[in-house]
Amino acid sequence: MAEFLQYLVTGVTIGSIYALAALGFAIVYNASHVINFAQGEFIMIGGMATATLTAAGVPLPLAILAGIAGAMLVGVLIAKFAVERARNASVVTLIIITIGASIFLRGLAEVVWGKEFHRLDSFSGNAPLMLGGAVVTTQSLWVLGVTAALILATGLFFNRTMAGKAMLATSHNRLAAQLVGVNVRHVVLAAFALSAALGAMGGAVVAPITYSYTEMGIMLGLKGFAAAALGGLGNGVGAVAGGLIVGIAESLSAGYISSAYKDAVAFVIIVAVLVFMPGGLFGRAGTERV
Amino acid sequence: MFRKRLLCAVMTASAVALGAMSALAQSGQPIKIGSILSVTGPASFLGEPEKKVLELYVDRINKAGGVAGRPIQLTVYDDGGAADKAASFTKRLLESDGVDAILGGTTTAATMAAVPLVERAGVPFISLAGAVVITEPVKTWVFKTPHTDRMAVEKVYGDMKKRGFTRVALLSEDSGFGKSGRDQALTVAKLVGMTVVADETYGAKDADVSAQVTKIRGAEGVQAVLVSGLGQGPAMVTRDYRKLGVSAPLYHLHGVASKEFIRLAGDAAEGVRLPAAGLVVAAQLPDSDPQKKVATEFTKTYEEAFKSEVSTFAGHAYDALMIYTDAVKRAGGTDKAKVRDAIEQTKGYVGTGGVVNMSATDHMGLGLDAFHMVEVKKGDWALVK
Amino acid sequence: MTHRLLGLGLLAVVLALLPLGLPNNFYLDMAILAGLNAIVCVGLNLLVGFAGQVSLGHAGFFGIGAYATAVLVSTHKWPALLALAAGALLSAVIAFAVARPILRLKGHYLAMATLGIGIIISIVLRTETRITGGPDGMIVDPLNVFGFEVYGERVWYWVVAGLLLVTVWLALNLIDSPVGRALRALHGSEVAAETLGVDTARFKAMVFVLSAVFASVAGSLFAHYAGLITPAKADFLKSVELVTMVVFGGMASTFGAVVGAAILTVLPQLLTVFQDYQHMMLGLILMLTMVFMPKGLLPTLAGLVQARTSLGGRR
Amino acid sequence: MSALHRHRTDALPEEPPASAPRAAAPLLRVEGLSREFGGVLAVADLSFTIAAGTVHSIIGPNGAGKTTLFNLITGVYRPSGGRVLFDGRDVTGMAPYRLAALGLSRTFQNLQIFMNMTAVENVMVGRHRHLDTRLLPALLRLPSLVRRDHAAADRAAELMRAVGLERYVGTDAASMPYGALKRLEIARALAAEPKLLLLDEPAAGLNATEKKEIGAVIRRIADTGITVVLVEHDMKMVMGLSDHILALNYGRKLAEGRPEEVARDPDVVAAYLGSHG
Repeated sequence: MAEFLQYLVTGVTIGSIYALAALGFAIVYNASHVINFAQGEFIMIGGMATATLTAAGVPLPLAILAGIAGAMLVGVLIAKFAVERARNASVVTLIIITIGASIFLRGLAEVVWGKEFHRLDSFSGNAPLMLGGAVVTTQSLWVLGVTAALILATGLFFNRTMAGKAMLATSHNRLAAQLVGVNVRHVVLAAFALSAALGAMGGAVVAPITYSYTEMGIMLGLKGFAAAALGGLGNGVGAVAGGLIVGIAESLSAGYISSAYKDAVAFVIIVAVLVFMPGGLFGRAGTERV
Repeated sequence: MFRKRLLCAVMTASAVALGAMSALAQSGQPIKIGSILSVTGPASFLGEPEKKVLELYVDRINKAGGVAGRPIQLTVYDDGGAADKAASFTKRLLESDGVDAILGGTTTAATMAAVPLVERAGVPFISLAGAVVITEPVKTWVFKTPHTDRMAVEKVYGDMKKRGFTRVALLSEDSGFGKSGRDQALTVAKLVGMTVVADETYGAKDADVSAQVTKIRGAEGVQAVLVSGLGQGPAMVTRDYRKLGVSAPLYHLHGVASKEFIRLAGDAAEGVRLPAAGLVVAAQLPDSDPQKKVATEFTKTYEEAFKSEVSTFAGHAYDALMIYTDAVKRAGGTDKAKVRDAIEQTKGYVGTGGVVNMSATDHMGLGLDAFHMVEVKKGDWALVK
Repeated sequence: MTHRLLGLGLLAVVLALLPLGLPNNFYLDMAILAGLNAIVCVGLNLLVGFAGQVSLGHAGFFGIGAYATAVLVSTHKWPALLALAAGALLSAVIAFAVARPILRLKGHYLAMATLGIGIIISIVLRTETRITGGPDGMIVDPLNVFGFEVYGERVWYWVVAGLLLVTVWLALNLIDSPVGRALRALHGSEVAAETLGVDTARFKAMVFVLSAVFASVAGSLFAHYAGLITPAKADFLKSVELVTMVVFGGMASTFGAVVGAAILTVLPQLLTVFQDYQHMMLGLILMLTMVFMPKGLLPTLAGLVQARTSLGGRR
Repeated sequence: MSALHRHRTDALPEEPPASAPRAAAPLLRVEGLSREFGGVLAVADLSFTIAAGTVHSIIGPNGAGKTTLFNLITGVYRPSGGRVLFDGRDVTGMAPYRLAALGLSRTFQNLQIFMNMTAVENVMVGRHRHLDTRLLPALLRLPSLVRRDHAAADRAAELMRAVGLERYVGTDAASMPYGALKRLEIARALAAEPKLLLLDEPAAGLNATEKKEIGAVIRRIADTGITVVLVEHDMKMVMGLSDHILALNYGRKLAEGRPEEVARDPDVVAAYLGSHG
């Protein structure tokens, strides 16, 4: 039982990061119908900036903010100079463009921050809490709290603010949104900025758990994509659920089946689900119009 | 493609010393040394100092007139910790760069990937990696400078038994070194009467090993835990180990004997024990130790040149370079077969890793005496008495 | 049709003359690797470029071929050609098994599913240490065909060049046949193809299996040639690399796939002169090419030439 | 003119469909067909028959369910209820490619041209089920396959001539004008040698001259014995071509019968003709 709880805690913690990444995928997908393979690099930027800036003596909150700002700037630049210009390109071409962006960003990070691992201390001490025999580190609590707050804030943004509603409208019907005066290009830029901010914040809170290094975003990003597809592309709630499902399944199978196959779990789940539900768990199975 | 970073095609010291012009045309030819190191990737804190040391000492040797009047031309490629890249760079060194010898292979995997190629090409090859499989069975052209993982395991088990532990849990990396270490740990355990009560593995690039540590925590009667890995992975293990509050003492092998390990693991590293060459505790060695002078001098040079603390890995590279240049001098040139024979005849070389006495049956030449148990105390290495 | 043979002839001439311009074995090595990549890409292009089905997992099949060869030849001492065929068969079976359910998916979901399949294959190869040697891979014996050992870059170059020509010939044949038209048709409009009698599921599965077999054969040869195979050759980044070659060279252009494979095999080597900046350069080149030439290199250049000479009727 | 006319007619399928002699038996029978989308019935309990060798039009305002009906008949959508019988066989829910093999062919309201191919290749895809579609002969380019392919290309060119597209044979479909593409779809559908041809708004978006030409093409197709089902908004064309008309509204049958009967039907006038003038 203690073991099960321990796996659960680990799973929910890492699942939260997947959820943030998946939410980022969903937001960008809604606004532009692009799967942004550079999403993982936003996480990396957040983690690296926070780790290196705090090491250089910058206070933690400031370092996190700098990381988020950096990621948002990068996100907007990708949207403006790559994605917008290739609007009408095929799915594969857009995938290659965002993968090109992620290679570029990793290369840039290597130049700016170096290739070694960077350590970031837990935000509030190392004394772990005990929860029914399971150890819960304070950093896990940070991850959970920050993720919950971000998801809540994102939800409020889309449902309560004018800007959020405009973005939502664009995702439902681009043309109609345009007709009622929504600037669709700004929506795409905002979506990239928002998803970058979510990713970077996730990177900052997870860095004390995983270390930061330039390649940290690759697997986190891919699993975030798997989580987003699991929930149904463009479905925010589905993305969050998908992230948690992937995280927990991964941790449980690492504990009870095989730790070596941990990384395969997310992909086994997504392939299996897509075979039976081609639109993901919460996606609508669309009918082609002819 | 994206990973093929032969970043460091560094051609150091190719500037031919003007003084060498007076020598014979033949002897003015540079000695071409190639090197494949894991300057980036999970083993970067091994490969990076190795590269710096090779560059530093090649430069010094060239400034002092080279080896037998011939300058050294060094070519370093970074395999990023990937065996396939190590193989293709080895090919490049042999085919395109036409080197006289290869030093390196930071990791066991890189070394083993290069072995068939150098054996076929017939080029002297001195590895900087730890696993026993590199030199056992003996391969004609392959030598190594660090202690083997078997020696490390023997040392660790010896220390455990001294503290009264007989039940050990293993946590091994899935890398070449990690696997070899695990094999040795299992084999040696039977010989010395240790019981392996848990046997888990982790990936070199894993971001989280808490599931494995949780399993070890739950295993029956664990008295001590031995981690078989190198580079950054063990630091990750160490942090998760402390995080989950496991109380059994933690041991590592000699693949983490660098201050970088302590920096990455932070407070979690306190109390970790591992076997290491005398180099990292040079100042604490008794004056009678033959290594003390070499180790102290090397440490001084390294720390002055790079303003960072010395690691045993830097020492492995230094030893390899010294053994090779010494062999060239004795062989009277770079003829590959002659140099190979000369390396095999190395006797009484005092290096950072210990006193080296090679033979036709021993292509490492180190004894257990130069290997010391060290413990991390207050963020530094302390010799275990 | 004359266009077809013209291209093939041109490629043959280039392949025949290329070794004269290569100063040493290192460059031959690059040419061989480019050739092996090109074989995979010509097959992958049938799937991605002509049939319009994304795959981000084809390195998995490359890996299956390579490991089948490594395990069967080096561990079980099978004859090399038999092992190569066994690998191709295994790839075909796996591809066939997943093809129907997976290829019902569209766009990003298909990308996700193929990516997943590829990653699962690479993780299996990485984890089944006892058979595959784990992350550090395994050593592979040289290619031995009926007692004749293929060794050395010269020999390998001609083997790979010959095979590439055959691959291109097969691909060109296929494209200009009822099967090829069916593939292009289901790309153009799946529903229209269906209502004209094209069993789209069958043809998608067919081309998926075919491209997997091409990748597998190239993988087997790569394993022999490199002498070492690691799971990195089957992982996501390798899959992306392959698709990038296809898209970069030009989708639905067989010679584009060859050119893309050649450029993107050589480019990283050339970029090493930028040292620490090489990854940035690579990413930047990929992005800019795709943003400004979304159709890929060869079709864009062909379009420019055509516009210049204003000759209609491109095929 | 008449020579040209004859030539064009000759290019159309020579033999009348096999079912033609059984003139009394309906070629297509639809029984209680329904299809819902998210709770809304797009086609509701629809039954009708189409006799072989006739031109049959389906009319109705936008959203009446005409295209959905086509999609149900051709297997693009699966019905929620009811049956479709083609040539005496129950083909309900059968995959489109299998229906095509039975002799069903169609065009689309929104063009579904293979823009990645030349015009003649588009039409050659229509010959798909008459060609050797095995993988190995294609890879090896066996002479027998090449021979049949050449024949198919010639036949496709003939069909293009028949619909007045002779000057576009080698052109990329993507660079052809809209009106030509409409006719290309018809040529492509004919290449399959169908018994039943479903045309979804063939005249939509065409100018008066083009409409006239396409009307003539349809007439000639019908004259060769192919059964034609037409969805069309252009009443002049519908009245001029049809033997039989089915009027739909909200997925239900409004009226059915000979053109002049349907045109007089008060419901039809109210629902459809009224709104379209």
